Amino acid sequence: MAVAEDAGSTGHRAAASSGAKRPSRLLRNPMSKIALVPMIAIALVVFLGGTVWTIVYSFTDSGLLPRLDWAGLEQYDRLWSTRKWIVSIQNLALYGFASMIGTLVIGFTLAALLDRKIRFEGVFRSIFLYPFALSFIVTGLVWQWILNPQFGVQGIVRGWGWESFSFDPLNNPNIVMWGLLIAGLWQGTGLVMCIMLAGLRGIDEDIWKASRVDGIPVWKTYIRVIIPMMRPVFVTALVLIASGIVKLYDLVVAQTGGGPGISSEVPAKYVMSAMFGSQNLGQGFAASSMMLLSVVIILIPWAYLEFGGKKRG
Amino acid sequence: MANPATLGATGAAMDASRGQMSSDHHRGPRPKKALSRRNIMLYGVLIVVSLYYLLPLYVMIVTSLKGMPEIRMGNVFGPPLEVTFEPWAKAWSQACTGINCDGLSRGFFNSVQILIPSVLMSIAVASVSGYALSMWKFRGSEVFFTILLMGAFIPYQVMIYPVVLLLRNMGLFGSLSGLVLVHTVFGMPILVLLFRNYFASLPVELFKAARVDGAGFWQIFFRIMAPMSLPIFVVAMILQVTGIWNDFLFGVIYTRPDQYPMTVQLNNIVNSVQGVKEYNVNMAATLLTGLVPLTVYFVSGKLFVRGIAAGAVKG
Amino acid sequence: VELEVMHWWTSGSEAGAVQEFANAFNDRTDNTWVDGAIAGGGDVARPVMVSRILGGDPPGAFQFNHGRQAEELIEAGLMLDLTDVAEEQGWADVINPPSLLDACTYEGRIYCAPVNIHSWQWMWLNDATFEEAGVEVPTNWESFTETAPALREAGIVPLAVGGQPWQQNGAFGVMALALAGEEAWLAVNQDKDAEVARGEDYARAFQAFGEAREMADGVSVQDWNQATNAVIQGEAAAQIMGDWAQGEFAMADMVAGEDYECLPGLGDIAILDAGGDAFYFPQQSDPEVEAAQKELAALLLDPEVQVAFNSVKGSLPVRGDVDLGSVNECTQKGLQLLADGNVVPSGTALLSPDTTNSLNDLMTEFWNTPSMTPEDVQEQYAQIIEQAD
Amino acid sequence: MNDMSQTATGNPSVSIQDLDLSFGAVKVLQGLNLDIAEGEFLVLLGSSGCGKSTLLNCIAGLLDVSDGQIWIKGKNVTWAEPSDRGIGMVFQSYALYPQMTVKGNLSFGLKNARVPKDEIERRVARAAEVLQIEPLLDRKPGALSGGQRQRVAIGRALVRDVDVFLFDEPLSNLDAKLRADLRVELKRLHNQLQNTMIYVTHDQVEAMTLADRIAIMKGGEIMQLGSPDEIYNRPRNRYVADFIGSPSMNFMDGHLENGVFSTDELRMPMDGYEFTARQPGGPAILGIRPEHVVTGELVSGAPVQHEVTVDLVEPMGSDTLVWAKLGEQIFRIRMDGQSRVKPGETMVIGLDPSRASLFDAGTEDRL
Amino acid sequence: MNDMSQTATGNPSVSIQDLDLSFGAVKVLQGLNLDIAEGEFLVLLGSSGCGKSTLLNCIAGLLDVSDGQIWIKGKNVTWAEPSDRGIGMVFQSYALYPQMTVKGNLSFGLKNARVPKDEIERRVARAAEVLQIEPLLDRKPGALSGGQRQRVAIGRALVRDVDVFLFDEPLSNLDAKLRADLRVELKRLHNQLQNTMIYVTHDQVEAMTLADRIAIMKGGEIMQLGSPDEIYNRPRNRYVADFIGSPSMNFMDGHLENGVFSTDELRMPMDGYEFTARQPGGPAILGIRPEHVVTGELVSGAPVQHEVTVDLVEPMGSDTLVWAKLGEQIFRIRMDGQSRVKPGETMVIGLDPSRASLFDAGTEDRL
Ligand SMILES: Nc1ncnc2c1ncn2[C@@H]1O[C@H](COP(=O)(O)OP(=O)(O)OP(=O)(O)O)[C@@H](O)[C@H]1O
Ligand SMILES: Nc1ncnc2c1ncn2[C@@H]1O[C@H](COP(=O)(O)OP(=O)(O)OP(=O)(O)O)[C@@H](O)[C@H]1O
Ligand SMILES: [Mg+2]
Ligand SMILES: [Mg+2]
Repeated sequence: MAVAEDAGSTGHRAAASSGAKRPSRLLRNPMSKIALVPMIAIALVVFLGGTVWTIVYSFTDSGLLPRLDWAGLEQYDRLWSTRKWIVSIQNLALYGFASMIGTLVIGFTLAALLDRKIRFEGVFRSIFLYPFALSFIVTGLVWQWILNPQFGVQGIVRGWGWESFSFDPLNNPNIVMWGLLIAGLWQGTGLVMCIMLAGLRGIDEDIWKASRVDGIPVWKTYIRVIIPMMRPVFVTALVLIASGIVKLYDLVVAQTGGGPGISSEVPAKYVMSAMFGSQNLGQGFAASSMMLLSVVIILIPWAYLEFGGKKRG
Repeated sequence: MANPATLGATGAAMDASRGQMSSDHHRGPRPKKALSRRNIMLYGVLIVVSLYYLLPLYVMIVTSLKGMPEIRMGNVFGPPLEVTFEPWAKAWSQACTGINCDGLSRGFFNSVQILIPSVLMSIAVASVSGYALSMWKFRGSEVFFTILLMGAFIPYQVMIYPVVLLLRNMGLFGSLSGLVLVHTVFGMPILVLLFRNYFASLPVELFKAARVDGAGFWQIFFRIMAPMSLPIFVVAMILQVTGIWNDFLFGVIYTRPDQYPMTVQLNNIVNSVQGVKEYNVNMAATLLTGLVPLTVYFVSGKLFVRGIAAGAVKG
Repeated sequence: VELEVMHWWTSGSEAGAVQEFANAFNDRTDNTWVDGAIAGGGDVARPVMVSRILGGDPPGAFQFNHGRQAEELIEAGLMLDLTDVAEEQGWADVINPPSLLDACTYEGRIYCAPVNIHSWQWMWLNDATFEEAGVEVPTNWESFTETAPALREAGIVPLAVGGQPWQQNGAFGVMALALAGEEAWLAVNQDKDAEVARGEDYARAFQAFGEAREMADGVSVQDWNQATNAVIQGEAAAQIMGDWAQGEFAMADMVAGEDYECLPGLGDIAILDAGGDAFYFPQQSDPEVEAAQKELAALLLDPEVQVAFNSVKGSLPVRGDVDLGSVNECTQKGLQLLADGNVVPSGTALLSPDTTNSLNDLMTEFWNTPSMTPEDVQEQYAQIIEQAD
Repeated sequence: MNDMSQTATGNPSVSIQDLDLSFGAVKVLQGLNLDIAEGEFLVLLGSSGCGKSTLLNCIAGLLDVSDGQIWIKGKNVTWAEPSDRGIGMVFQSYALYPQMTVKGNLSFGLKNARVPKDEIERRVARAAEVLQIEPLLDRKPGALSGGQRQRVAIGRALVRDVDVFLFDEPLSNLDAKLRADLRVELKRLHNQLQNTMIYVTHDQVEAMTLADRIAIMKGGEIMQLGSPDEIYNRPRNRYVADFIGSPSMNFMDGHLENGVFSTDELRMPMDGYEFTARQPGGPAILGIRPEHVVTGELVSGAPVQHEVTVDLVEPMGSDTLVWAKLGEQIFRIRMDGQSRVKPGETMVIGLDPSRASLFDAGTEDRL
Repeated sequence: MNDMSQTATGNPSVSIQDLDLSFGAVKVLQGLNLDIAEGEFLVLLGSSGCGKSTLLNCIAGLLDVSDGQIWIKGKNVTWAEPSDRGIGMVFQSYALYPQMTVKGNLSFGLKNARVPKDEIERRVARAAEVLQIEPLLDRKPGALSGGQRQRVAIGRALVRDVDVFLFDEPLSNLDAKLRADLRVELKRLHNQLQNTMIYVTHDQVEAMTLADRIAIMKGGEIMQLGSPDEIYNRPRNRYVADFIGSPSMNFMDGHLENGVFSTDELRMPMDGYEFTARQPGGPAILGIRPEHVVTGELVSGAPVQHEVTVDLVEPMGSDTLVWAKLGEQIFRIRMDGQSRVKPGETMVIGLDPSRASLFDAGTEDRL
């Protein structure tokens, strides 16, 4: 080996060129780094900066305007002693759980149905997707009507003669979150269905054949074989759904306004009403800091597993 | 070629000799496919579910074609006794926003003006970032991406004031470019995720081949990667068109009245606190507002599924 | 110069009223009114306004509920001092009730121009429903509660209350002033005296509110005008709501005194609170703009403009010295009370938005939680008052 | 009906009758007949897109036939469910269930058929033993090498105790070495189990070594069905002759008259050649396999000799492939691995008419 | 220092010195040295995952090395951009730009290098001519067959007038027949262009036929570097011996003493065998290739003879592979395609020590 070294140093190593020196890590492929500057700037300045800003001001007693009058943990004290906040969190947990499951299940089921080589697939797909295009400002109102006990579904069914039929989710504090869910699923499942459908299309045709030869019923194949294979698709769908759930606001405002009472309040609405209704920014920031905290607690380990654990070739 | 099977091709012969083994001339019974239980179930479920999805649309359309007195009568589901297109006309060109009574038409052009640069800009930045993240990884790039992803979970409302201060410092507050920037920023997390995953699913060899061919960062992007990624660009466009077109909050906060998007008018038509709500006009206005994203969906439906496939399947 | 004016008056009559301002401004001065209307009320419009101010691109003028909402902006020196205009125009002499001007005054300087008066203290009754139930049309809360069983019998819901928190809290405010008395009401709202809130007088109000909760069972609507509509249609007999409800009766071609009755202060204590809207003017660097702002401020309180505006909007003018012309019975009652000085400051002027919001949440929770007793809610109410600033 | 399906002896295990299959307007299989005997190892060989997989899928019931019938073990299964046909199938991509362990993969079908627990245990254990995958039972497919996956895929068919095994290019994803090993293993397995096996491939070495009979397919039709020996030595037409054998057969255009084949360069009396018909004549094509060309000392013993110029030499270790020029025509010659010839040299080759093939120049059928 | 890098003659075209490469904690290449002469055709051969592609990527500059240097044409290019190294690369998946025409694919690199328009035209035309793809220039890759794509991929390297061609398993996606044809074409191309070529494969036939020298890799290290002949006939250790040759070499454990190798069954004086050291002794392994076992009439001429029992017969058309038992040991024998032996028969085989290989039982190195 030493000989080769020598041969190198005496022979062609004299003709050193630009390729000889190891360039610094930072300067290699500079363009790719420059191209990422906007993203990094946005991540750091807006999202990280905005988060830090929010957290800092959550320790002040800012009212209508942000100002640095320190208030210690007072906002958090108050936050956690406010029933509305507790209710909001419970609601979000309930809704989030149900909506996550519901969206995934319905989205997947619809995708699976559409994947059975049916006719008019495009029509059905458009029908399931269109709600995503409409703003909730008014569709919330429509759902309010449909769920209205007097002239909505309940009224109609009673009109058919089933007098004891009762379906008034928006007026019953116990089930109002389910009323929201009906509309939430209506709007959100289409997109998830599309993602799932796409995922299903990527499954090796031979897997289906194998399961048919094995005599496995279709539903069982989905549950035992296909779904486990679609993990990445579910992850993408989950990020989309989860980000929608955390930000849940429009739907509640449009459909129930948080009512009846405070039974359908959600954190994002709590934040909004604290910041702009009560003119108490500090309180709103404290609430949003808590929301961010829980997101971070979920996101960081996930990101670590996703990007940190394994390296891609 | 003598084909004995043709003898048994008639249905009667087929049924008569069903299950018989002696002759190899007959055909087994061919199950009826079109009306099988499976198909009835399948289409039954799809149609029932479609009804659930279509019900609100039906209510909206029906309501938008009724006059106010009929709406007051309260039958949400009943078809209009007397069809009137006045609500549509009113929503488009007469409904008032404060003292300006020219309906949605006033904001339509503004919306287009906001939409186009915002969609282009956000997709441009996100696609380049996603490309760089998947093909030109360097140490730490995933950390920034994780931070960015966190942005997908922050309620927009929380970010209003920090962004106001930021824009003010940049001297962009109240200008169209400021709004475009805001849309770009808030579109980033999901879009970069989509693009990153999509580009990661393209064959690495192409990238390597292009590098051997001496193509640089931008050449590889524009000449090789972008032309191969039409579907994901369409997906991103659909997401952004929907998001930006329907945005109200940013449009109203980061611009001035003469640039307010259509959704401000929609909000004004729909959200008047006092006075009578003209539900028929509301519905017409909503449908009108939704037309642009809906058009985009229908036009690009096929590509949508294909693009998401590529973007989402490889996590 | 072009002056951008932001407000959340977007419904038919409101927009018509704003048009009066705009016309006057465009006609009488060399300036142009640029309309920046945002519907959805204060919660939607406020962040926009504050953002614009923080972002260094404030509008020329904007509407706020006067009272304590803008306090911080004034404190931060972001608002234009209108004292010179006020003095020149002699606002102190003409504005009635004077509490309106007080709400605009901070450390002796005047920062806003009140434009109208709205009052919460009304109960609206549909005569026909009582007739149907075979009872007299009641004249105060006491007699109203007595008619309730008869109304129920006839299939009529006695009281219509919308589902939104502000309606429930507002209704309670009206009942508190009427049933606990002006003194106790002021002690609680103005002096934040929690002991009074825990006391006997208020207990009566809470009890009554509990009864109201039962009386309202059967109408489930969200918006206030839907509740009003229930009264107009005869599904419900009465509603406690501000004077803006009158417009709905007018729309339905009902005549005050014949088809419907109005009871200010629930008929128990004839007194009104004087709430309403005011315009604020952010500090601008351009002196020309500042001049225009002052011109507008002066114009808003101009007698002619006041009449024009308020007759369209259906509210009462802030000047005691103007004549609205022919008005209906209810408006006359209101004007009379104003003239007599039977006025208390409005809740928004006394309580911070934070406190108001907390109370909204509390009262709506009570309203929708049958298991919550008046005693429970009274104690929590007192606690909020205790913490109010 | 042609004579193909009659070649099979005994009671057929799988019988395909007049099978038609079209995708829309495209006819992929047309009037296909095939009888496969009990315990036979049949290989379907053909170039890409000729319909091999399609035929296999029809037999498995994974595609609905357009016309015709399929009988397995004396039962008409044309419209039966795949799982009811008594078949097991092994796919090119293995199609293992990625989230289940090997054991799960093997037992999934059985559990579903409600086979008793201990019976499942027994069968899995037996299959694992036969395939020597006992140590892998608790791993997931992702943690297996290509060859091991292949064995698991076979095991999945094995546990189901089926009459007929279908293989769709089961070895084509593996590297050469592994392919050779597994080929032998498969042959052993067949000797041991004696099931009927239908095997799709486009690798001829596999076809030649494994098959009892080979069916050469082209464009949805069977060109020739016969034993490997028959197909190699007596190809029915030029297509089959060209397709089978690597390096492929040398062809020369010429003329046949009175049992003598002649081109401009060459005169070759076809003594010892078995003609299919008596005394044919006219334009003909002569085919000679590179490995049937003799060189060196042996030339003297060959009936026909000729001189050629060496063009290119490919040493392959065990053999050397020489590309030579006979007149204008490229001529491939397989020689011993130790041969040392150089481009440009001339050498004499010997040809044996009894090992050559003759085809009609028009129909390209064997003469 | 081992002798590998000295085998190359003349001024090396590519020189790799002490190359290290790790992915995180995994060391894929370790202290690798390799000199490749001008105009040489070097094949990197090794089992899957041994680091062949990694090495090629390092040479191309597509992976940053952890340590060591790479010289091409006398220039240190360790940190140069891929496009500045004077290399062209052909990938297993071709990696053609799908949205560009063939012409676009060929000229993309030149345009990037700002080569004048007419020069581009000229070079593309020449490459198209060499590769016979002129009629395809305006098609897109999607409309090409596998072989045509392959040629375009080569063309892309060709037009760039580079010194060194890198091929990463360029033929492994093709079917056997096409692979054989393209292999010959590649060899012709090399003869014509005389560029340096580095070729990765795990197909030994490719390696044997194409290479001037073969480097056998295992676990990131080069096991043996030498001419195909050397590697086939004198493998340096048991791994190489086993890896090269299909069917693979037969091994027998035994004992070497005084130039005689013996097992329980067999005694074999190693006359004619070239030992690497003088008179080694001790436990040893004897390796004999299946094609070097003689049968039939020739047995009488072989120095050592022995009787075996036939276990399995694989007729492969041109050859027949016989699996026989020599005592307990499986013994592979390659016979003529016309041989007719049956399982169970016994036959006599002849072995030639001069064509065998001997390895130390401990180190497994050649004796
Ligand atoms: N779903 C389909 N729709 C239309 N045509 C099809 C379909 N599946 C296969 N084909 C066509 O049928 C023909 C036969 O396909 P098949 O898969 O049976 O070929 P194959 O012989 O298995 O080829 P390979 O060796 O490449 O696997 C091909 O020309 C193919 O294009
Ligand atoms: N990006 C990477 N990160 C971690 N390990 C890698 C990466 N790329 C390759 N390896 C590992 O390096 C080793 C060598 O890989 P390489 O691709 O060079 O093998 P190869 O010889 O080309 O194999 P094949 O014949 O399968 O192409 C393998 O064990 C592989 O797992
Ligand atoms: Mg196939
Ligand atoms: Mg490789």
